[in-house]
Amino acid sequence: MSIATIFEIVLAAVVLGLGIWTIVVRETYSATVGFVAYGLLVALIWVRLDAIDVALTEAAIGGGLGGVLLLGAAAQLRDSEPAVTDAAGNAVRVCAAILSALTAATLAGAVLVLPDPAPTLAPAAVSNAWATSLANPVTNVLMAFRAMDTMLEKVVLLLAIIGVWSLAPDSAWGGHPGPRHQADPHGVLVFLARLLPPIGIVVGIYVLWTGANHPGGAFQGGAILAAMWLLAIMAGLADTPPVSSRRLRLILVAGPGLFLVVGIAGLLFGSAFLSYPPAQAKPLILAIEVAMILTIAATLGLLLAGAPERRTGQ
Amino acid sequence: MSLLGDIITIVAVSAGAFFFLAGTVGLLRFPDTLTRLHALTKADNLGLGLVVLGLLPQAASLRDGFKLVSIWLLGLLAGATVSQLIARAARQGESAR
Amino acid sequence: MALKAASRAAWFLCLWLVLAGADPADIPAAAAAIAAATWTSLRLLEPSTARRSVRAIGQLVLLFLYHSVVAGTDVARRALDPRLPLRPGFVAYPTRLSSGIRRNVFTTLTSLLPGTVPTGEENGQLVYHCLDVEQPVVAELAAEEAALVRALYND
Amino acid sequence: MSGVTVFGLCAAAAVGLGLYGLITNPQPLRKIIAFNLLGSGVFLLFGVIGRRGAAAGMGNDPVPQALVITGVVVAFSATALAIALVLRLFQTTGSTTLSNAAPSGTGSNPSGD
Repeated sequence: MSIATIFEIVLAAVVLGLGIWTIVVRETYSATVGFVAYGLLVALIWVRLDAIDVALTEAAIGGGLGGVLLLGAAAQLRDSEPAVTDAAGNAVRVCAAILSALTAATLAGAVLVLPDPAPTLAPAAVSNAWATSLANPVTNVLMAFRAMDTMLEKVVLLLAIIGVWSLAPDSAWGGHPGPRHQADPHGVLVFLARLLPPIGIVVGIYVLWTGANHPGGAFQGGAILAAMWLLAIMAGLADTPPVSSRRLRLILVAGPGLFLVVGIAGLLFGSAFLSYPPAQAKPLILAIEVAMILTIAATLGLLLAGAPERRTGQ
Repeated sequence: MSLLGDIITIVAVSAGAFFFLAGTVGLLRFPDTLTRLHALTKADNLGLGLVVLGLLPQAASLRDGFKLVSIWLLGLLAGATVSQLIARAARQGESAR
Repeated sequence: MALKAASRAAWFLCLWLVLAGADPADIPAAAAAIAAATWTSLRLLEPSTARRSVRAIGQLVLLFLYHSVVAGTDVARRALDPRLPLRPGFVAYPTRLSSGIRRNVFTTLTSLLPGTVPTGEENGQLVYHCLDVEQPVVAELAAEEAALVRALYND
Repeated sequence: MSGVTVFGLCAAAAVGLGLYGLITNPQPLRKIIAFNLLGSGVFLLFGVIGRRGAAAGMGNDPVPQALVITGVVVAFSATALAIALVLRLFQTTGSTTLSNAAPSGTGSNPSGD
């Protein structure tokens, strides 16, 4: 047994242990902390699986922003905890345990009898890379070969933000999402929020730019930019824009909008919906990615801020 | 040259791992939040610094070396500021009790 | 002001070069990143007017590295000692640095000093939590403050 | 047994754990966490299958990778929406349970606006 395999077994065991902890621990807050640690270690598993693009996404969005979201909610709901008494009965527990064990066993069996050699689309993705002149095959799949998925996913982001906003009480509609944060102006949080965002902006734009040829892209870069924005908001140095702001709405639809325009142009002048002419593929994809990173950063940040709570001008 | 580099790597990374281990022992043994913070910030920053120092001889280029050093600097900044935030919350929690 | 902006932009250019390397094809992205970062940086953090001394900054860095090693060794020794030699407590340190960024820089630096963690301010004094209150903490903090003032805030 | 298989089994167990938590935990927030655990197990299965399909100089098949990246973002949006719903429920009724007794019991325990 090699050292690598021992490391992998230990990693898998720790991840599973954290998974069990998040399910069985009594306090919801502890469960969320466990889930954040779980997400970061799962990112390590993705590194071991040689999927660096996914590892970056998982660490930034799954572990990082998702963790902030869950921790914030758990902190707000902390007081409601003792009121909950209607835990599942023993019969339900036993049935759920049997069902879950069966599901897990079936999946484990499926993993063990996967065909050898495994089917793969990697050669097809690599041999068609000339069509876009991007060297990162994952970006090629995201932006060209399965561009439809990526475009629809932007629409899902939009729908989610509309859903969150529509939960606002009538009196707050059109106002700023989330509470106005106020921190000690001489405190350390404000200090960090003054120092870090410029560095994060350089790193975020670099991650977007390098995504053409190396692991990275609009999702990972957008998550970094969103995190910097949120840091400034939490330190009280910036405020969320009111949801009635036209500029904000323009940014939110920029990504999917440009994607759609390019797609329809492909339908009219090219061979199919979302087909890029190979000569212009790279600049077109870059333009879409720039629009997308703005949309992604704004949407992720606003999803974390939550529903509008305050009227404009209050 | 490469032998010297490898020796530096082995010594420094082992020392870094030792400080991480000591920091974790402190995290488990120290009595309260504030003393545990000492264990984490001090020992882990030194541990990370030593690991970075140990990896420098293995860096393929000067740029990779700078990347490693900037990881250490960002880690320092994060550790030093977040530890102060936790410490303030812990002290206020203590005096409120 | 323009000089300050240029010096900040130079820092971000260095960061970009470390991340991406020097490639002419990167120029549009690098320009966008540096412009956005410089603008944000000037908005968030006003340029300081104090004189800086390169030599004193070098001394501060060396002092900092030395303290990091001492601090890490000190904590490791205490953590691994079976008797767990701790005498924790709070120490107030009256600083002459002005409130705000300068104090923040100071507390961030001193959070790496052996045996101290800054825990905020009370009545204008910085409150430090110490692993061992019998160590000469206040004297060490004063030495660190003097080094910081010589390096960055000599006005 | 190779490392890839170990992660495959880990992913299968995560799906089972998530399913169990989703059914048995009464609090909506815990259900959301359990659902995310389930989802991350499914994503990991994709990753394991993509790793086995490593070819053409790539360590992992890019197609499942791209699908998982899309999936992670969609899961995040769904989580954000679900959490917003739970918080709104808590604000209006003062309770975070979805039990049958909630509609009649809410009047006695209003703490939100």
